[in-house]
This record gives sequence, C-alpha cells and structure tokens, in this order.
Amino acid sequence: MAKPVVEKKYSFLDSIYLFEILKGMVLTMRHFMFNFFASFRPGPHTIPTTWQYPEDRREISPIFRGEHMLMLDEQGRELCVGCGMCAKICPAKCITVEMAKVKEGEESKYAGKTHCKNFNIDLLRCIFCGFCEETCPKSAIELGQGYELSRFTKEECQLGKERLLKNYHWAKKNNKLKPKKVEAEQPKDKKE
Amino acid sequence: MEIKGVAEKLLAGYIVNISERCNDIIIEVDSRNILKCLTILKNNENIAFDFLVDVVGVDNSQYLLKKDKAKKGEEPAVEAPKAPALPRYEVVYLLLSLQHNKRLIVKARVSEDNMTIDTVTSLWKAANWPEREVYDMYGIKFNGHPDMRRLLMWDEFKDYPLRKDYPLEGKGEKRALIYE
Amino acid sequence: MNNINLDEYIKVNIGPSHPAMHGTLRVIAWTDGETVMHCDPEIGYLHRGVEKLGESFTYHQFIPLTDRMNYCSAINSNVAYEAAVEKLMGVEIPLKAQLIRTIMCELARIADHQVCVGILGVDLGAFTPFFYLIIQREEIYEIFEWYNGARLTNTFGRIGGVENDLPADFDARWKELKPNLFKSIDETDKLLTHNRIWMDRTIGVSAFSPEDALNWGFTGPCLRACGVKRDLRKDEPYYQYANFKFDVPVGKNGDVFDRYMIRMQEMHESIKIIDQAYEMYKQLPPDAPLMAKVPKIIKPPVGEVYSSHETPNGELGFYIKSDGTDKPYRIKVRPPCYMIYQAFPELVQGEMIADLVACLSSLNVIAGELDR
Amino acid sequence: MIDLIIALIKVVGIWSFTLGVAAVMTWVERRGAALIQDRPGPNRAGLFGILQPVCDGIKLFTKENIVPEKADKVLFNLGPIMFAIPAFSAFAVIPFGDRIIIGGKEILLQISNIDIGFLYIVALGSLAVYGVIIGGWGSNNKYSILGGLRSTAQLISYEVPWGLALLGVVLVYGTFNLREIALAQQGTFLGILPNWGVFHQPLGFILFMVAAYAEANRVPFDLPEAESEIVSGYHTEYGSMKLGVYLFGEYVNITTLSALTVTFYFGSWHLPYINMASFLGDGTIIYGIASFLIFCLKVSFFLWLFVWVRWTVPRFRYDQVMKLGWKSLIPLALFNLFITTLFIQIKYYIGG
Repeated sequence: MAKPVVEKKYSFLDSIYLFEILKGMVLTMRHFMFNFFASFRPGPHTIPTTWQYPEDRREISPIFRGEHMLMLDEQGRELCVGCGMCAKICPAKCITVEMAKVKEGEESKYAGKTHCKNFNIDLLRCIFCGFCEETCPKSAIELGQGYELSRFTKEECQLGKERLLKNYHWAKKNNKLKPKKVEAEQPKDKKE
Repeated sequence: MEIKGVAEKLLAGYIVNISERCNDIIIEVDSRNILKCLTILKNNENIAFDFLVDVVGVDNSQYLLKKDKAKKGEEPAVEAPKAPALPRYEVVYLLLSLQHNKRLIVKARVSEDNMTIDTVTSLWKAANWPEREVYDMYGIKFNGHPDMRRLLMWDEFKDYPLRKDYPLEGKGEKRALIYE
Repeated sequence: MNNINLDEYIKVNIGPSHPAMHGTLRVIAWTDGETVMHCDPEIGYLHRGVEKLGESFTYHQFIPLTDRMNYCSAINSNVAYEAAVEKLMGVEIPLKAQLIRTIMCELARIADHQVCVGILGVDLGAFTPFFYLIIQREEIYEIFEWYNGARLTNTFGRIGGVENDLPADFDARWKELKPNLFKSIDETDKLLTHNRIWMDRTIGVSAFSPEDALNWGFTGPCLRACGVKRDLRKDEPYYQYANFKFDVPVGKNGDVFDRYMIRMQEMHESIKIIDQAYEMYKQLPPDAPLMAKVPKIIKPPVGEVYSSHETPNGELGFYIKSDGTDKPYRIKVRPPCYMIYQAFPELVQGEMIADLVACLSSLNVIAGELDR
Repeated sequence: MIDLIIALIKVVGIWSFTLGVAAVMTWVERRGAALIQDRPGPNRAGLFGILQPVCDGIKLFTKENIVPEKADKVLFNLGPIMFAIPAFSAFAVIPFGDRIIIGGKEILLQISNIDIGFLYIVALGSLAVYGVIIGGWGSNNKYSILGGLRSTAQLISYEVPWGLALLGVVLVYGTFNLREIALAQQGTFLGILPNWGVFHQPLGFILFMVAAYAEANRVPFDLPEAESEIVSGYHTEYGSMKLGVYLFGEYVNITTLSALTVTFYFGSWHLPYINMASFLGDGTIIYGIASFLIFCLKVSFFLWLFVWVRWTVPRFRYDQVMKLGWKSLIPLALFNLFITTLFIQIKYYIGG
C-alpha cells in the first residue's frame, strides 16, 4: 500500500511564487474594477449577478414548481373532481382529498359531477416533484409560481382548499398561470 | 456468449444455476464455495473479473409471493406465510472485467439457519464497506472480515432494517445519546 | 494500522458539523501533532433508508428520491435510475429523448464539477474561484428551471423518455452560457493551476497507485486521475455517446492535483458533447416522439438487472430486482463515492490535517449519495 | 504640563484613529472581497453599507459572554487582552507626520520619539504571540490548541526574517530612531529614484512584506485560523466581544504593519521628488496636516493590498510555511544583510 512518491517539477516562473500571484492579482483587480464601477449605477440591481431580493426579483420560469393551486375553468367552476389520483401518486404522501357529490343547485360551482370537499396539502412534506400536476386527469392541480414558502406556524403550512384557490386567483390576477395549459386546453382564455 | 461458456467451464461443479437476462449473465453458486469461485473468476486470465462493483444483499422471503396474495386477495382467508423453497437471503456480487469490458453477476444463497458467508475482502478491498452494509441491513455475517461493525445504522441498533419483516416506519427505536 | 498504538496520539474529531465537511460526514483522526496517523470515517448521518423506501414506492415515485442522492447533479442520478428500469423492461427510448437526456446530463456534470473544484479551492483557502464558477452554475440551473420548473431537485425525465422538449430559448441561453463557462474555467485555471502555493498544496498529496485504486473500487475522475482510462461513456457507450467525439482526460499520479485537473478538463469535454448533441437534436423534426411506448403503470417483468451510468463522481449503478408488481422488490444503489470514501484512511495516512481536508474535497464525497 | 496634555491628545487621537481604521477595514474587507468575487457585499446599512461595522459592533457587544465550562477562566479572559495590547502599543513610536511648530513649541506628529523605536517594535511584535497561545490553551479545545501551536511556530519563525529584513533598512539609514529613518528618506537616490527604503532594499522589502503577512496571520499564512481545517483555530471557543477583540486586534495589527511598511520603505510622509516642507513651510499646521494625509494615503494602499492578496491566493500548509520561513526567507534575509553591509563598506571606503 506504499503510496507512490510524486516528483515535483516546477518551472522557474512557477517556483518563485510571485509571478503567478501577481497574475492572479491582476485578474482579481479586473473583476474588482468592473464591479466597483458597476456598484455606482442607479437602481437596486447594480452588480449583474446579484439580485437585491425584496426590491428586485429575478424572473422565474413560467413552469416553475412552486406553491400549489387548485384550478378553476373559464366559467369559474372548480375543476377538481376529488378522485384522489394526486394523493395516490404523491411520493411524499402530503395530499389528502375528500370526495363529495355535487349537491343540487351547486352545479354552477363545480365542473364535474363530484368535487373535493376537503383538499389539504402538507407543505412540510411536499417535495415539489410535480407528479400530482402530471397525473391529474382534469388538470385541476398545478404548481404555481409562489416560492416564498416560509411560515410562522405549522398550521399555516397546511394548505387548505381556500388557500389553494386563493393562490389560483392571485396567479390569474398577476397573469402567472402556466402557458402551455392555457394554449392547449383553454383557448378561450386568450380573449381575456 | 463467450463469457458464459468460459465461466461455466471454469466453475464446473460449483454452479447451481446459470441464466441470462438483459445481457447480464447471472451465475448462482453455493455460499460455501463463494470465495473459491470468485478467486477463480478473478485470477483466470481468460475472463479476469478483477473489479468488484458492489455486494448486494437481498431478502427473498416475499419474492414472488405477492402474486399469490393478489390472486387470493378477494378471499379473506388467512394465509399462512409460505416458506420459500430456497434459502431466505441472497448475496449478490457484481463483477466487472476491465480487460474484456464484461460484467457478471454472481449470487450465493444464505439460509436463515447459518447466516454466514466467507468474506471477499482478501480479493478486493472494495468489498469492505459493502459487506459491512449487508451485515448492517440483513444480519449476514462475513467470516474473516477485518472490521465487522455496523455501518449506516448506529452501533446500539438491534434490528436489521432491510429485512422484509421490518416495518417501513421502524419499531420506534430511539438513539440513546452517550457522552464520553 | 494494527501495529500502532492509537492511545499515543491526539484524537481529533472532525465533523459531522465542521466547516470543511461536505454534508454530514465524520472523520475521527488520530494525529501526531499535525500528521494523521490513522483515521476512521464514520458514515450514516444522512441515512434516510432510500432502499427501504424504494420497496414501498412505485417505479415512478422513486425518481424524486434519486434527486436527493447526489444533489449537485440530480439529473445524472435520475437518468441512471430511469435507464436501469428501462433496461429491466427492455425499452429503447426515442432518439430525441436520448439527446435531451445527454444534454441535460452533461450540463449537470459541468455543474457538479464546478462545485467540486470551487469547494476544493475554498477548502484550500482560495475563495474567489468558487464564486467565478458558481455564478455560471446559476445559469445552468436557470436552463434546468426553464426546462421543467425546478433548479436543484429536478425530477428529470420519466421512465421511457423525457417529459418536456427543450425550451424554446435553450438555443439563446446556451449560446450565451458557453463563452461564460469557458471564461470562468479559464479564470479558475489562471488563479490556481500554476500558483506555486496551490501546486504545493495539491501535487503529491494523497497520491494513489492505479492497482490500489482498482482494488478499492474507484471509478470516475478519481480512477482516471490514477491513470486508468475508464469512462463508461466510452467503454460501455449508452445513448448516442458512441457517435460523439470527446476525449477522456487521464492523470498520472492520482493525487489531488490530478483530480482537480481531470475535473477541469472534463468540463471542456462536456461542453464539446453538448455542442454535438445539440447539433444532432436540431436535425430532428420538432414533433419527434419524446416518450417510448410504456404503460401508465409500470410493471417490469420478473427478474433482476444491474445498470450503471457515468455520473460526475463515477459509476452510479442501480441493481433492481423486480417481482412483476408495480413496486420494485429490491433496489440497491451503488453510489460512486461510497467506494471511494472507504479508501479514505489509506489515502490520508501520513498526510497532514490540512491535506485530509484537501483530499476529502477532491474526492467529492457527497453525504446524500454516500448514505442514501 | 502642556507636554503632558499634548501627549494625551496624541495618544487618544491615535488610539481612536487606529480603532476607526480597524472598524472601517472590516467593512473594506467584506466589501472588497465581495466586489472581487462579483457580488455586492454588505450594502444595506448606510450609504454603500459603511455603517456595517457599527452594526457588527452592536451585535458583538450584545451577545452573551460565554466561557466554556472546562476552560481555564483566567487564561481564557487574558487571551484577547494580551493580543490587543501589543497591537495598539506598537503604534506609539511610528511617526504619522512631520512636525508642527506652534508658538515656538515643536510638536512631533508621533506619540513618543524614542531612540530605540526599532527595537521596541520588534519586541512588541514578539509579544503578540502570547495572546494567541494563551487563548488557544485556555479554551481547552483541540482545534484551539492546534491553532495556537501553529500560530506560535509561525510567529516565532517569521519574526526572524522580519527583523533581519528591517535591519537592512536600519543599516542603510544608520539609526534605530523611526523619525530619523523617515526624515532620511527625503530627496532622491542615484539621481532619479526617490530616496525611499524600497529602492535601497528591494529584496528586503519583499521579504518584509511576506513576513508581515505571516505576522498578521493573513492569507496565505492564515493557518492559525484556517476555517476549513481547524474551524477557527485559537478563537473557536470565543464569543461576544472577546471574539470582537481578537478580530479587531487583527485589523489593528494590519494597520500597524502597513504603517511600518510605509515608514521603513515608502518614505513615510514624503512625496517623491517634491520637498513639501520647502513650499508649505516647515512646521506650519497645514504642512503637518498634509504630511499626515500623505502618510494615511500610503498606509491605505498597503491596507488594501492585504485585502487584495487575501482574496487571490490559497493557503499554505503548516510544514510549507515553516520550510518557506527557515529555508528561503531567512537565508535570503541574511544574504540581503550581507550585501547591504558590503555596499555600505564599499561606499565608506570610496566616499570617505
């Protein structure tokens, strides 16, 4: 197991330390000068690689996998039928769905014949893999663009149905729904 | 395939079963002869399986039993767990020949009565941790291993978690903190 | 190691929470002054029972777990696992999916090497190259994010293909990223490679002979640094790697410097591969299939299979035993750094504490992959 | 009495000046590092984050003062004090400007003009090691003791080339008095170059700088607190203001070393080719201030150099530091000394 002995062969310039260190210092100085002048630019986003978070935010992908939302169709009806496919596929077992039949007189609220009475997502367990979105036969659940997921209490991390619908309304208001779904299945949305 | 033929010839008398699937040749030998077989496979110039990729343990107690269950699923009859015909545990050696760029899977069955098998750390040092892991997860002891301790689980842990009868959620073990 | 009396030495506990430990690793070192006489790596602090969990998951549900093994290059783990299941099922994925997988894998490889080289610099006291590299890694992550919506734990690909086509702006992004990548690698090279301090710290440190390396089961950059030319992309070519022109960099001494140089060169090779794969991709029709025909619920035939891919750390293999149901009977992961890390006591024996840290970083041991 | 008051004003002034410089240096270091590394760094507190040191100070002051249970309490508390005192004291003999004459009374811009200023500096430099080793020992922590040992070995080894390099300057100017050395650097040397120590002693200057980096425990010689190896070295167990004193002491050390560099090698308050005293008038207040400002400007360059180098190079290994110190720097320093004496002798025989 004797370790191989490695011979060190340095060229003269390498062996006197200072030459390469000076070269490196020139390089760091170039970066410094560039950023030094950049930091005097107006606005929060001065140095190109850093985002000054609360003031300026980076553009995130339209298909980002963030906080979930329950979708409505263009008439404002809930799409979810409460089939529980998402709960079944979820690797983290974070979704609980309770199905109920749509009562008389409530047909205008729901798109299907059944709906979910309760829908709960445990954010503490969710791993944001996006399988629920992929498996949903009605495209009723989507991972939205919300990425500020810190909460003060455990209870707040349980996303109930209200919260999920609120997320949808927020996304719709800010025009942050996923583009491909809008084009493929709901061409009427374009008119809005 | 050449490897299959050569290996069959070399290990004549040791082989219990040989099969081929997805370009993988799987040779099954008796657990008592495992060290001999692997030594032959490593040192023979024609095949020279000189690289140990991994050592895997498998608990076969429920292998292919589930199908029967599914069929019986409708009938609520309490089924007695069928004792598998073969020994319960399996140690799988994944070998690679760098010279010939060929792979080989060698298996040995270990029964519940005698949970020991010879170590191959004398052939490949690489077998050190994988064998410890198999011991950790299944309780199969490797004779002659230089350092037979638990690897991933802590030392005071009693059970063997990858056995099929160990529940997924665990049995509620807690690690007692011992300060020096 | 057996004939020295460990009680004579200072016992230094390094980790599991120590600034130089990559994740929760722990090394107990017995030192004579600064020289490490013997050390005992203790693992299992990040053991999450992935293999046990996998037995209760369906084949698809296991993909997110592979994300969390090597979190620096999750895509490589995803693809290696999917390939193993595809091999078990006997499915050949369409060409377009192969090319997308190749492009994404190589991008992830670059990202992984950037982290490894950067962290090696940080551990040896050179902070600046880390930032030059990591800034470009962000751009790579941006490509991932635009591809399927996640940056780090990608859950990339599905069994039988990939889920999305490359995003429309991939072309523009890659054109912008490529010169920046070259520049950042070049700057790191300028700051470190010929610096005498860096050379003194790395050349000859924890050198390893090729025989030992093979005996210990080394794979990947650490094996190539020892002078063994083995790369699964060349030797057991999968996907379209046989059609790409790229070199496999090989070192000589197997020391920290060689591992560092190999990683630096592999980044260049990966850029070459991406270029070729993307050229090939552009010639395909836009409506070419992304998924092979696989059933919705995956039930591979009874049997067992071992399949491995070349990930940034080395050979990542999956041994899958199927009993014909929708859940794997047994999944065994063969993490590359598991095999490399077990040789750690031999690698660092007789070196100094500072070299222990350098050696550990150059091996790129990732706790998530190590403990599973 | 007036002398005493003047001395007091000077002491307080220099004391607060060094503290201020050290505080600003913490900001400069962080901000400079950030800009070198393509990120903005602390930029929220005040304009460009200049108030960051104040926030840090408040944070350090209000934190709980923890003494580890098994630590040696006396030594643990003594460590930071022992570290800070020599760092501050060394400034006493460094001239930070020429002189001001008010009402016929000469006020030297220097706290005390002693004839053995050079020896005083070298002596205090050696004292700094006690703070480190006492802190490391008192903490009762293996990382701390390793850091302390590394630091001791390093400081003691580099004391030698450091002193030998300075000795070259002393030989050239023929005095131990720092003010006289500073005064002697006016004018030109060989007709074209400023009469600065660096042009008399180029090799000595390089040796001095390298040894100074080692003395200040800065990258590439920051082994005693190498974060990735031994956590924080000798101040691993320290918290609250005791840690603050260590961190502050480091910057005071850097300031002192930069001031020494300027005094010995870069002509102190002199501008090259310009004799300021002649056209501003020797001893006027404006001349005093101008000389002080020039001195500050030069010092700030060397302070920046400390930061600049830190974020460029990797760290040495313990044995390599020792090897560099004993096998390269000390022989070179002796060689430098030999050459210097040779030249002085030759000049003596030719000239006189």
